[in-house]
Amino acid sequence: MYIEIINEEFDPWQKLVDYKKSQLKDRKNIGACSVFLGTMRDINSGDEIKSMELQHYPEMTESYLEKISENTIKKYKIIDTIILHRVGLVSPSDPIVLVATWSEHREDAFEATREIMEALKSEAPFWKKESTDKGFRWVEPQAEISEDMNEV
Amino acid sequence: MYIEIINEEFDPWQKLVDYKKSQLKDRKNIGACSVFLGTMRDINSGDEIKSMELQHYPEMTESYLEKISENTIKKYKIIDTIILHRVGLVSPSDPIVLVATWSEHREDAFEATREIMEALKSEAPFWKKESTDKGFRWVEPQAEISEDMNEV
Amino acid sequence: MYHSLIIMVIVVKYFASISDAVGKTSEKIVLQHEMTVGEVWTDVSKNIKYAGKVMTAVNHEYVDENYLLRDEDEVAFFPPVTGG
Amino acid sequence: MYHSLIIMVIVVKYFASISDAVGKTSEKIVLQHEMTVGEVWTDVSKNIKYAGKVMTAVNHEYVDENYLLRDEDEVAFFPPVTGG
Repeated sequence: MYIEIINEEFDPWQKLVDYKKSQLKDRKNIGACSVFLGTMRDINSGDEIKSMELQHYPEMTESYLEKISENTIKKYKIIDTIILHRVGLVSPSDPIVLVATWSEHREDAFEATREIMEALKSEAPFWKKESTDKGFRWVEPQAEISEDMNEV
Repeated sequence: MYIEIINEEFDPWQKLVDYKKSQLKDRKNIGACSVFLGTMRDINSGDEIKSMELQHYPEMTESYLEKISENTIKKYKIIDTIILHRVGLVSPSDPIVLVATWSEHREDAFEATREIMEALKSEAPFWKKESTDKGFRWVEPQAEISEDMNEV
Repeated sequence: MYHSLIIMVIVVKYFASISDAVGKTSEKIVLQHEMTVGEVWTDVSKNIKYAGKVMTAVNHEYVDENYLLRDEDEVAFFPPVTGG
Repeated sequence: MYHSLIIMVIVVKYFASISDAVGKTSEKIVLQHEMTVGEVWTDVSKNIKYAGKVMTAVNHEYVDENYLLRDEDEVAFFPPVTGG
């Protein structure tokens, strides 16, 4: 299990290859790897986005990403997981999030990667502030927040 | 859309990075990339597998992988897809199949990659022959074949 | 009136365990009358031991056993696929 | 009998649009009596304009508005998250 919050542009595939080589080299029971990469689009809600500031709540973010990974490892037959997430000033096409899971069989990896992403989207304390021609704006979440997220 | 049947060991992540750089460089509307990598396990059905021969039906395989990609692109909002599949003599830990899809939003990429893999597993004419201490054996399919696959 | 003489030549391909059972990977077969894919399989498999499922394709498309063959068709018999 | 005097110090953190609305990223608040997270929010937000949803965490765990604060708790108020 590996989690990293990254404050500068990063190469997600190189990170993945390095982790696999250093940590999973001898795991010959791996049959499946499911990866999701989220990158910054240059258009959102119809406006051109020049750049984006990714804010987070450091201590809570780390602990939530660990929790999400652990829950997923408990639920599926997962050999390992990594979550990398960018913070700071992001430009269009930059990688924002990489989630990868390894398992023996494909169903576990598919389900796990997707669940990690959904949990990250609704629970991990990150916030996006976009810079457009009209100025700055905080991004609104797309979907309803999940029920275990309580509000004041 | 890119499809390749590969007769030697290959680096799936390098292939992915190269394709992205050469074909999708200027696609700044990409927000999501979902990747599945299938690798050879060293144990199957309780036996140690020393190596595996991957046979295929060349003309039909290519045409089915194209068909699968096209169907998926029609069904979801997909920017591009690649499918790479190994044939020939494969060793434990070797990559066998790489599927990647790019889309604006994560749901499309997640669904598309999974559907391509499921269709590939049930329709694309590849066969695995394992080499164990007990000799060679053809791998049996795990699940029921889908209904549009007719049998004599 | 003449009774028309039908002579068709098809190519039959075998893969994986079916190829092992038949002992060849492909052959040309001359059909003296119209035949379905299922009838050809009955013919070519009558002296072999093969108990598993058989998938059939003609010209690289899956077809069912009732598919009526035409001259120069490429027929394939193979077990359920196991790629990926 | 004495009426016990409760004095608790909590740290409050604000993020994203809520931090913009409050005009600060964190502050220490002294509580003279027991308070829930919801009561603290009512207090700190009484002079600001913020119409959106508010998420609350105490010591890096999500809690609901009825969570009763203890000395040295770290409270956070933030809008729904938008990472990934």
